[in-house]
Amino acid sequence: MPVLEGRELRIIGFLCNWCSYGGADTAGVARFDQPTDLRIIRVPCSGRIDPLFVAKAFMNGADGVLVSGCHPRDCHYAEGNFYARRRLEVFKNFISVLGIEPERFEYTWVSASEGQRWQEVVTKFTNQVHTLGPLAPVPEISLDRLAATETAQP
Amino acid sequence: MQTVNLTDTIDRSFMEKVMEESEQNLSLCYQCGNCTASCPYTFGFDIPVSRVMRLMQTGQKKAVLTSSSIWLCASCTSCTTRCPNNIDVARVMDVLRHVARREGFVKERRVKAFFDSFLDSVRKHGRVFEIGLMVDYVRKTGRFWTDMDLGPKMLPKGKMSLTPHRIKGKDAIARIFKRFEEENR
Amino acid sequence: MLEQLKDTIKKALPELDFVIGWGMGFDALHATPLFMYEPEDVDKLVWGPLNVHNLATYLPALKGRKVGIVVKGCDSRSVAELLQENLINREDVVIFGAPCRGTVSLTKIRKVIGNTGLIEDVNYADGTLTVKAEGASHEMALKDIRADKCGYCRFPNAVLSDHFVGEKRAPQVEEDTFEDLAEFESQPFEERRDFWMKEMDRCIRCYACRNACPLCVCRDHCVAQSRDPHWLSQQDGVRDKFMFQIIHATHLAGRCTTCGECERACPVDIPVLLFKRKFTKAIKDTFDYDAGLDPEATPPLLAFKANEDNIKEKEW
Amino acid sequence: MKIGVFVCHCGSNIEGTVDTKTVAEASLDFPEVTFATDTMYACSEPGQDGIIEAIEEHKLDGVVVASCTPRMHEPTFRKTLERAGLNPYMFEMANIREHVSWIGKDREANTNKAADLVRIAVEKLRRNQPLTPKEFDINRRVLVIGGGVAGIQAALDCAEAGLEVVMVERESTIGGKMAKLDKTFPTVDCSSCILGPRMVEIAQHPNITLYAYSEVESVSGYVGNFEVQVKKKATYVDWAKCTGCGECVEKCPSRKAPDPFNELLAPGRAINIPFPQAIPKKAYIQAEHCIKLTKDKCGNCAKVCPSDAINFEAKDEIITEEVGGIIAATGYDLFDWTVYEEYGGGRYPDVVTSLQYERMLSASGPTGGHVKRPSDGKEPKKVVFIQCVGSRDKSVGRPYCSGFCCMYTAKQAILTKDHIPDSESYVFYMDIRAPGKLYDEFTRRAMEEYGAQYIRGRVGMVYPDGEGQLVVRGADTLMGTQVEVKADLVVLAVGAEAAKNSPQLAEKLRISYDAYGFFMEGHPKLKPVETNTAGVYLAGACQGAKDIPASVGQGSAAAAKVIGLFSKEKLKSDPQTALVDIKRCIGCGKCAETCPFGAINMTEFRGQPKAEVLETVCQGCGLCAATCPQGAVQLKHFTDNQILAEVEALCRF
Amino acid sequence: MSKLSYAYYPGCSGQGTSMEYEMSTRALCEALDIDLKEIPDWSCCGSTPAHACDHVLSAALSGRNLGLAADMGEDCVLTPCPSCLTNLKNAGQHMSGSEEFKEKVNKLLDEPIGEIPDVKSVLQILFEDLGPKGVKEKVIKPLSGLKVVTYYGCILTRPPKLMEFDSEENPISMDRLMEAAGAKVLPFPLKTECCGASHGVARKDLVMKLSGKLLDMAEQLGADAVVTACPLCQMNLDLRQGQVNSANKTSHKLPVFYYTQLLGWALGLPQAQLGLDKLCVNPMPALRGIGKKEDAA
Repeated sequence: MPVLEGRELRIIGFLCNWCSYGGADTAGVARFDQPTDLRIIRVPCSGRIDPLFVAKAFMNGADGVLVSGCHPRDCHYAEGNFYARRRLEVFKNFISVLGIEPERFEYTWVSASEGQRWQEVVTKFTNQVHTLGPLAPVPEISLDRLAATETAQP
Repeated sequence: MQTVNLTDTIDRSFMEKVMEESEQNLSLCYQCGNCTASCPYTFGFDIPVSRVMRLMQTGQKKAVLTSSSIWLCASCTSCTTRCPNNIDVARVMDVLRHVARREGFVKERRVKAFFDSFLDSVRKHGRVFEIGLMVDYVRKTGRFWTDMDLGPKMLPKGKMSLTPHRIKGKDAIARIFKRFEEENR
Repeated sequence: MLEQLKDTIKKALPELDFVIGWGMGFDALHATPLFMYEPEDVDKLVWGPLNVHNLATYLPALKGRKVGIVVKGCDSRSVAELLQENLINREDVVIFGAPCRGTVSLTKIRKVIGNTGLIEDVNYADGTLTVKAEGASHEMALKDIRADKCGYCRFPNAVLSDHFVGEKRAPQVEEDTFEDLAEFESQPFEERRDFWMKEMDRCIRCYACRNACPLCVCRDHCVAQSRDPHWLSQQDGVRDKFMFQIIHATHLAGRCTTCGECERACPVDIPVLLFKRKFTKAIKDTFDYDAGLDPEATPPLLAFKANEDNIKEKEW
Repeated sequence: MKIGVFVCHCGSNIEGTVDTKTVAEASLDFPEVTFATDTMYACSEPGQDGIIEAIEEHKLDGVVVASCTPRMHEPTFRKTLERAGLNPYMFEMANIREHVSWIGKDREANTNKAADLVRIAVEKLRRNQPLTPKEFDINRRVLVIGGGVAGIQAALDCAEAGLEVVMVERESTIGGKMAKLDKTFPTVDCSSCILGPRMVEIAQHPNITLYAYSEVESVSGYVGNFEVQVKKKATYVDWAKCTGCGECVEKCPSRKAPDPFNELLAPGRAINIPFPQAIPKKAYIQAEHCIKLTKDKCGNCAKVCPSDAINFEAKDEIITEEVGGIIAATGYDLFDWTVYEEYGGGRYPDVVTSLQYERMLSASGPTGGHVKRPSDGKEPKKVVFIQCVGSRDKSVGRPYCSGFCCMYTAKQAILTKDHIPDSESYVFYMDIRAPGKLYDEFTRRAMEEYGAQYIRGRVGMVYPDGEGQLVVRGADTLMGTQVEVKADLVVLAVGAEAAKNSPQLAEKLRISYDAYGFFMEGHPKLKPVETNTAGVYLAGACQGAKDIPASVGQGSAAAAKVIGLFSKEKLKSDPQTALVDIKRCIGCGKCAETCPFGAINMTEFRGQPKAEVLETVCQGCGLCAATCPQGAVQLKHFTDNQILAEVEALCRF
Repeated sequence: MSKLSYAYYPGCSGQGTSMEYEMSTRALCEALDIDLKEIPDWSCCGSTPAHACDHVLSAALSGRNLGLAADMGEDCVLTPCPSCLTNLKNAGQHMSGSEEFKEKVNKLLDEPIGEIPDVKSVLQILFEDLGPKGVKEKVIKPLSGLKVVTYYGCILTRPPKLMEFDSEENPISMDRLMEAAGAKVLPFPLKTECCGASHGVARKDLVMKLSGKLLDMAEQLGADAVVTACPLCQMNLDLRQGQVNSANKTSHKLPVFYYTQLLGWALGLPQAQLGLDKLCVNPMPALRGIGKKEDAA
């Protein structure tokens, strides 16, 4: 099933297992209402996140990508989020040259105890992406063929 | 004392209005009483401030709006300063005065009369004209003896001007009041 | 100066398997890499604005052999970077440097002289390049046909060399202000996207950009062709071609010295260097780091600080 | 591959806002899904049996359960698969409860999202490989950090079970906060009488090594094999020689040093033995107050010491201990109440903390158990207790209830009456929280038998009346008015906060802590003494404010966890580790450079440098996988292809 | 240090009942090289009666003055009066925080407000920008032996989130300035208790009790004088001291100074500039005592 046409945008979250995934769980346990757009992919650590996963998501048609890990100094693996912070920061800078608004990609830190913070992050990010609207996916085929298929379809 | 029928008397729209205008969440109050403990006016209040907050939580509109307390509150902000839940209680009291004024509940007529005289003075002159204000207040309340004893102390010191300070912008001030009245009609 | 360079190489040659430099190619306009094994090979060496190739690209494959390499300033940064990444050994490489006055962009020359077949003669002197082709003579100011990267060159002299010949030149600019990027990014996001869609659509997926890159060291195991991991399909569509450029640029983040070989090698003139320029700027702004200056440095993306100087924590 | 999908109702927890039947039907369209159903409670016995039956009946070789968070039941279902004869790692979960049904009420959107989450779980599962854990040896020694009552209990239980215990205590004596107390509630028995013998046991137990006046400097390694650096701070007294005779303390001329054991009620000496029952009963010098160490004069202690134990040249020392498990029992500290300027902010000597009052009541305290006002030494006749100072107060950043203040305040009110029969006690409280065994009865006794005057309301301000007393102005919300009490002494029931430097210790232990610095338990209900880091357990108030019985209970519980862990022959490592594809590896060493655990070695293979993962050391963070540009290092179960497939699954449709 | 310069909002009472505060503030600032640029044609901030009536009206009355100050090109407005301070600050903060509110306010005004200047009390500037040290350097007639209590009143530092100055429970700025001027500051525990405020007219009984308590405590501590920073406080304690005495059957004769008067005195400013003759309770016995007690001791 796709995202709900007109209501939801495609927002992908990469969350570290120990802090942010737990924080999202905490938000759930506390029944903190959140927008439904976000789909979460669980990874062990924000350090596992190759920025290219984010790029891949955008290429494939994601409208927004959110990465969340443990707060700096609190990484379950001691240092993963420190590396992630540098890589993701640089990558966030990078995407503007591609023509992707940097606001479509955020990375942040939410601990397992911060259910409320998670709710705020999700709500704020979802709103932010909705303000920008959908991002056209990059065509899987060449522009000629795309034009041909588009004219072929009524 | 009588039984308060909570089913019938909770006025939720009133609660919501006060919460909206004051931007304060009344459910944060857990009735610790620190506002009452801190309020220098508790001795003069008919309903202590923590109880005003409680009455707000149970939507007891009339009890709140007919109280003296909301008029005697001098906005000293002791309650706000010490509230463990960071509620701006003084602002709630302010809003209750606004609502009471709008809806015609005025328990402390003299206090309101003083406020009105003050605002009339500002409206007329742009700045407060103290003697004019006192004369107006006395006229409004009929309490001609108010602070009569202070006159002899002040006048010789030249502290009270017998004529208002005129400012160029006094019409601008009058327009503020006029627009305010139009907005709130 | 060229003679001096030749002498230096000849002196060092006995100790080396060979020295890589530039020689004349199939015509006077096109220089080509030159592998000098014998002193007479050295006589074929040329030096000038036509020495466009970054010869450092050959080095990783030659690891373990003792070779010499002639470098421009920009090339030397690639060597430094390869050293930093342990892809070559310092003791195996002898670096010959000379001051560079900038190289030409053959694309720009083509725009002036047209797609002509036969080049009859090429001369350059005092900042002017004269090309005779098909009977016509074209005189071009070097600065008009200069490769873009030379416009913001900060390192005309080798940053690292065993032999440096000639007088060191002052840098073209003190500070790279990334005006090219600023100009590109003055367009709205949507126009940037549209631009790349059209550019990437033109890509013929020849991977010349990758093959020319001195720091693309995966070679046979490039993720562009692998199934595990399976980053890209072989479909001839905009998406995979665009993604490949993003992968290339991302893998070079903090490593790329913006030598420009990717863009130079591109047969359809897609400005792919812009991607790397963006990363380079981000790295510079965030970590005040330039790749390829210090073989001993730890690149910023392989390090961290508990409290970063230039990364603000989000307030939400 | 044949995949079965089980969509859990979780009663109405999921079914309430997610159409599980529709989700199951939608799953049948996903690749390789051959069976899908909704189920009432997947984790229940019939639910698990249903999964096993389906595996057998439909010859499934992978299972997706869409239910709650994998942080809760992933281990449960992995065991289910194992029982059905499948590799437990051929399993994925879709979290459609915490991440879907509980955070929104839109049934259509939720159902849709739930199906999406199942889709990514299926795509990931399709690329899962069966994994087998490696076994490794356990070092059967345990480190207990903190020598308060929780740590003491944990250490003794472990030691009695035959384990070797290393205890590290920050202060020069163990005993923690409990050693400072005069009496304990609700029995009013003497604190040091019940704690003292247990402290002695610590000192005498052959299995226990005690490092007092020491701190944990760093921790490395992993469950079963930790390496811990302990910093023994310089005491300037050779404890091997010190007999604890106290001669040095007597003769020390520096008499303005702080006396932390007595909560700074009275000044102490630069060389000090905290209290007569201290364990170890050894002297230590507070360097910054020692005349010899600061001005190179005096040296009296060295002169009078009969055993020649003083050593002014002493330095901090680092000791390395290897252990297999760690129990953190670092307790709590008192909230710094001086932010309450309305109570004088520390300016009025007769406003004291509850713990200071405890020292006043204690026979071993500076007043010898006679309650005297700090200002003039007079016996107070009217004592006012103010509860919730630094508890349940958002305005000072302490919204939580400290839990034990109601009880100890009742105790102190009772003791006040015992000490001063003609005294009156007033207790300002908001709510009485006394849910323990015999607790409520105890607070009732304070009121009923000891006449403590309980007043429901907070105190707005305390100020000196200028005649030697303090005016306490509060509210009595039951009476509905402001009240004032003139007090001789005001005792603040100061709340608990996380022990100083808790976050720093948590970082060393790689465990989580909450916004207040309390350590996070593995699960608020089901894993109260575990942490998210294997082999690290919690005991006592470091996890959250708690009283003595609860701390002791948790001490035993943590010990039981360690004993259980060590009862295994060998430990199994999590097989979700990194793996190097030697073909792709170009030997650049970036993975080894960034690995936080040193789990990657560079080796040679046919003359080429290659990376190699040490499986039992690898913790599975995947940093190497994100670092390697060649994609040569992959994290098992979180491979590039798996994550790419998940991304693709979310974007394609 | 470059000369300190601010927009200045005197407040209505400075034209009447607290003219000595106004005079002494100006004289003091001039002596300390602080340039006060009076906002041209300023109007009343609305005080308590306005905010008790409506927050938008109140903000508009205050806002007009903020707008005038911004027109002067100033980014900081000073006022001596805590009540004006509260209103101006509240208006500014509320408008900066909410565009919607700002719009409502602008609807009432002739000229919409753009930039919103900062507002501070004169006391804050003296304490933070000049500092007790800066004052001390200029003292030529130290207030030796003068025992004072400092009374800040309820709203000079409260609520802390609005005022962002000094401590809300135990402010010390005036203490330090008084000490710099050589006075002995007694530990007054009721520094921020309310004096009864504007209820003097309509509910005198409240003021009698509250101000009475303050005077009792000051007397009990052995103060020679009370030092204030608020026109309303000063009026309740000084002008109404007689009323308080007869209502409470006390016989206080405590002079009640504005802190600016005492600082001016210590700086050796002429009495006429300080308006000491405007005080109701005769301050001269206390002032004459300065230095004497110390000589005796």
